[in-house]
Amino acid sequence: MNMTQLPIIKDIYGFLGPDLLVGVVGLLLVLIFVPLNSAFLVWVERKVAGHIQLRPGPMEVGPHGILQSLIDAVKLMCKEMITPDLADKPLFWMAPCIVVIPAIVCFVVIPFSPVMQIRELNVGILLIFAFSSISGLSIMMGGWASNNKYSLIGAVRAVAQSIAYEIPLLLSTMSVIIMSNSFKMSQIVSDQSTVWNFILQPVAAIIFIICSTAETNRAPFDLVEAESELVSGFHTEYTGMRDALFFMAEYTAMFIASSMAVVLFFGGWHGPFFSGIVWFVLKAYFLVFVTVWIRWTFPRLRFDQLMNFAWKVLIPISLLNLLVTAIVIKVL
Amino acid sequence: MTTTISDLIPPLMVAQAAFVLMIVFTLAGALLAVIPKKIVHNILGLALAMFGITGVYLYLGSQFVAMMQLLIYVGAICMTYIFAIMLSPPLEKELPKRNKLKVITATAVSFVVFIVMVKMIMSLKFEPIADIARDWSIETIGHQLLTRYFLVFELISLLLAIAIIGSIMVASFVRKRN
Amino acid sequence: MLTMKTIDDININERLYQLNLGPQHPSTHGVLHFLLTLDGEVVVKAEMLIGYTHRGHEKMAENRIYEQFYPNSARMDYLSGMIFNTGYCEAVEKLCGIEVPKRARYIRVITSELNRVASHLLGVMDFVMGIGAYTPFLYGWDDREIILDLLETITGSRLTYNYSRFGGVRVDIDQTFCDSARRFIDRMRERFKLYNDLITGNIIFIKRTVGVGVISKDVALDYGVTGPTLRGSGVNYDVRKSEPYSSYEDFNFEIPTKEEGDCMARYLVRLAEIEQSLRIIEQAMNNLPDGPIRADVPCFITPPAGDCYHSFESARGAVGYYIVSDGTRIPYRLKVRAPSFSNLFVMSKIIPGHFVADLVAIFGSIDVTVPEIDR
Amino acid sequence: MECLSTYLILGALLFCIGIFGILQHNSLIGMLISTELILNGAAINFMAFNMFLSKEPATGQIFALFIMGVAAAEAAVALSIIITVYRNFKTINADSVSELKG
Amino acid sequence: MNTSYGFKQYVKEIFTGSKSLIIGMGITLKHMFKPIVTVQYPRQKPIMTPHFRGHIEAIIFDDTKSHHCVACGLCARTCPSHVIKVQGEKTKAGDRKYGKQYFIDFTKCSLCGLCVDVCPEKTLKFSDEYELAFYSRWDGVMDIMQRLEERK
Amino acid sequence: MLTEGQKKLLEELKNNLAKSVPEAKISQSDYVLTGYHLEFSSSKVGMRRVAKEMRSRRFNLETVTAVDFIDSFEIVYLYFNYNQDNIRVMVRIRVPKDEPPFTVSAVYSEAIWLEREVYDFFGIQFKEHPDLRRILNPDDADYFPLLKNFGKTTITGEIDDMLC
Repeated sequence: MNMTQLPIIKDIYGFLGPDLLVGVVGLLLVLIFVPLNSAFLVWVERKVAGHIQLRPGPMEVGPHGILQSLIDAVKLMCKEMITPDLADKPLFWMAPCIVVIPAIVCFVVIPFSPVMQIRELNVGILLIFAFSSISGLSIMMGGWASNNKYSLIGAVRAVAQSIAYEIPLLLSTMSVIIMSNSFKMSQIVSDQSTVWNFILQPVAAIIFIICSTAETNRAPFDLVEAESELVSGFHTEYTGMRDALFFMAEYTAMFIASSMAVVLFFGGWHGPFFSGIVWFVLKAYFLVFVTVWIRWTFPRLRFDQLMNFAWKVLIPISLLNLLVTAIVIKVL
Repeated sequence: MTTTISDLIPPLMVAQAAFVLMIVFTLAGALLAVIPKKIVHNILGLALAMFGITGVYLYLGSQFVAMMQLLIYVGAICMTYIFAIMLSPPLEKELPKRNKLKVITATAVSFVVFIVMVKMIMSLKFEPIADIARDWSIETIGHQLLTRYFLVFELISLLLAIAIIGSIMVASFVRKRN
Repeated sequence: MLTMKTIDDININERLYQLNLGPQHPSTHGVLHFLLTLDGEVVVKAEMLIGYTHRGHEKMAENRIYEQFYPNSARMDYLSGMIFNTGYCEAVEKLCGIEVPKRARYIRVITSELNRVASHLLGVMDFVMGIGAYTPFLYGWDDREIILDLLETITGSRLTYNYSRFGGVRVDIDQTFCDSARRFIDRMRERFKLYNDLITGNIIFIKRTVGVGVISKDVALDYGVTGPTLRGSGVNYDVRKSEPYSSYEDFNFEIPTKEEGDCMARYLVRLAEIEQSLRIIEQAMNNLPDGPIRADVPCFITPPAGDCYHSFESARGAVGYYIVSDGTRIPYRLKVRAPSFSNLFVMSKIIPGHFVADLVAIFGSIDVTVPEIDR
Repeated sequence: MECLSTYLILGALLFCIGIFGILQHNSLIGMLISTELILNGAAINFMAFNMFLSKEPATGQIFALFIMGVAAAEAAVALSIIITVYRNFKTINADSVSELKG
Repeated sequence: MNTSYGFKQYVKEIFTGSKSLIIGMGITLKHMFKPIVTVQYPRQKPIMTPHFRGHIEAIIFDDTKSHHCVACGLCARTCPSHVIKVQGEKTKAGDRKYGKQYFIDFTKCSLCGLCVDVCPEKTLKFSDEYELAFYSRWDGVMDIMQRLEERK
Repeated sequence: MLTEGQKKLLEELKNNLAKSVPEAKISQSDYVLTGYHLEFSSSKVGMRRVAKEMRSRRFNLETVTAVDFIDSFEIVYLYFNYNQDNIRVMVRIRVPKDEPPFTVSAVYSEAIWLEREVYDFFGIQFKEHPDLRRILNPDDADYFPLLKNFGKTTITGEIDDMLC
């Protein structure tokens, strides 16, 4: 049979063929965007936290301290990377490298605008979910390999948390997918040209935001690195650039989660006056701002409460929501 | 005039190289999954093997199954296994010695099985079907799953339901001590 | 502190493991060391190892004259230094039989209560931060900052005040101080709404604190718990009421108590105590008598031989100074009853069965200062 | 290179590695991991046959999905058994759990 | 903690809980637009109160345009940390002693103010200097008579 | 100064304590000057009987401490009843240095740590104490700091060294 018909071969042909430029530029853009974006988000986080707490936040480097995170990155790069004696060295070394893979891969399918999407995939949403689960694995690797009890507890919490919160996350996504009848992200966005899914599926949207906050280990679900209990959770033993990689992955995951929410519920690139990409990025950053805002407002849940919340509140509600959606779609 | 790199590097070769890489991932992961004594390494080897198999599935023409493989095996099953890490002895403890006889037997048995299987595969002659247009979309799978393979679908659901109930029952069972 | 004996006497089961929470840990402010035996995340046994900041204040007191102990007294509990300082002066005054002018006693009450508000604010907000909310902590600091500024205007220092002297206080307060204090009281009363909305009403906070770390009445009395922790367990005991010192008998205030004995009760008791302290300050400033601020005492005092015990209420509980004098200018023995010492010990009784996260919450709600335990 | 027998041999290799793992591993979790490898070997076969020999493009995929479902169910049950065994015998070493022999 | 509650309470808890969370978020959002309260220290300098306790220094009296220290050593004896050392000299025989050198090891000073209290000539006071940082412990030993000369 | 309830309780206490520990000397003291109402001193070991008596009257152990009188120790227990009449009872006991008293930690749990502290500073080995270890001082310390013969620490003269 003719192998060249396979999608993957087509992909490789596509990548190496005439539109090489698009592929390479896209890849380069992602590689530049990921660290810059996380540096920016760190700055946003510190600024928002500062102003919420009636203080100015970073002010020294650059106007309003905007270059502060870059300077911090330089500082972290200069720092020694300490490996504990009793650590499992290969895993300890590999974990921060693996944690950035999903951060980069997931950008491939996010439709920033009708034309700005690196690859259009039939299974775009599945790809994001599949690769996000790898980051959980690398957190576990890092936490276990550190051979530190705080790290191990943090890692075990991370695993339990990601298992518990992936279910309502997928269920709430499914109700949108049922409505659009497609796993394609661009398809879902173009379906929302008139009404945003947020209006049609408010419950699913709220559950999605809650669960993605939990999946990205942000407060009030930041039990994985709960500093008042576990010092710093799974990355207690990490220093220098390795720690920075974990941070980068966390902030990129935040951005990806927000982008997913924008795609699924907030109409993607749709909006008046500006071009698509502006709207998309604005919406995504607004959602990031909301997560930051939530973080600096609420206390942290306890672990059993976190689990109870997922299993007793979110899963029943999201199942109910899915059921209602399915019935409504069938009836209409 | 657009520059194409396909003149320099033939895409088919890249595809083949990537395929080999995927197979190497799979086999290396599989070996990592059985040989090291630390269970965490085994589980991570399994994850690597599953990642390789995901790639292989892409070559076998199904993005959907590939993604499901990654989602279910790496995202769910490996994670569940990692839960069991809590049962494994701590790092600084000495690991139990392997039973040499057991290893030799296992190697011999699996080798024999492998030889037999390869002989069988080589001896069989498959007739590849004619090249037909294929519908790779998920819609077909979904459609077939709910019509022709309805029983399979129901069976999976039933199995999972029973598994969940059963595992809860089993896990809550504690032997009474005398 | 950690010796082989400590490790050995815990039966190390396959299932249990030990976790050293501290001495350097974000939530054990100060250097406190919890040696926890955990089953999963549930604490099976907790042992507190203390003494990392032991400075030997009691021995120091035996080697210096009474006046020279002023700075030490405030350094035991750095959060309520004014109260400890005043208490020490009152203990020595009791020993010598010095009569303190009324104005000085009122000033002592005002400053002590301001200090108590500051300490409670920090304690409450630190508790909230242990639960994970960082922002309320800084809002609390915003309020506390005003008190520190206020006290700085009269004492010249922000934590270790050294304000009381035998027979009175060092500096008189003036009208501007009273005005700013009144402004602070008004501001603080408005802030309670913010705290109630942001913290007390928050569902996560309620879930984290209600029913957690219950200290029953009997346990509290058995373990000698005092202060807001005891009052959170439903015992109506406050040294300010039972043995009024300074001039607390002149003021009209209540002792807030809660029956539940959990973290939430202790938190609410502290908030209510802030309110009562504001009342006391207001009354004291309204009725501030004129007169000297310091009795006529010699430059270096020489108490008669004998002993005395003076008890007073710090922000953490009943503090006691037990002074034995042999008639010289140097104390023969000076013992401090540190409330945090007993309050901390009760944790070993109530923690087992709780999660590590609860431990942080309970520790925060009991609100101990480690230098006071270690002395 | 990408012919049917390549995939079949890959499947066979996974299968044999799995068998090796089951036979030589001491701990129950190790055995479970090997079982997953065996199941995946079978799933690769399904997918390969589907690709090269089937007229219906969805059949093999559905069976691969079925195997995943079975694997998930098996993992859940087996892990709960392992946890129970650990609770009662304080070990996950398969050889030590011999009380069932009578 | 309380696990035995009914469905009604469950639903009610979800709603009241969400309400409390929204109220909390409203408060933090409001605070975000309030002016900052911190002092940007190196740019803005706080003004110290008259009673601020910095290191001790000698008062310049109007009558002698200098201090009144007689080097009696009472402050040195009272100091709980023993950080003061005074040396005086007599300008002529039979005259009173006059403080010449007054050393204080500020790194060990606990700012208790006993020296100020006991000074018979009332010639000591606290300075309002708060930016004191040293590169070595020995830089903390200062001669306040010398500083007095510099202030003149 | 004293209320009726306080007087009554003090009388009762005096009688009961005199009954349970007959050889003790019990006297009322001036609360304004000393801070305690009742002084109970004994040279014999009767601490646990006193503690039980106090416990049954809902008194609370406020603190335990010791004073080193060179030839002997005076161990001081302070009892206080919170919610009734605010009576503080000072219980002193003179023990020779080589004959430690029994612990009261079976009666008051608080005493476990308080007596540990006394042991830590004075080396008094309370009999039948469940957990007599160092508490504030280092575990491997071979000294008892609050004994009078433990070196007097003075830091005079340091400034002179600096000036040289």
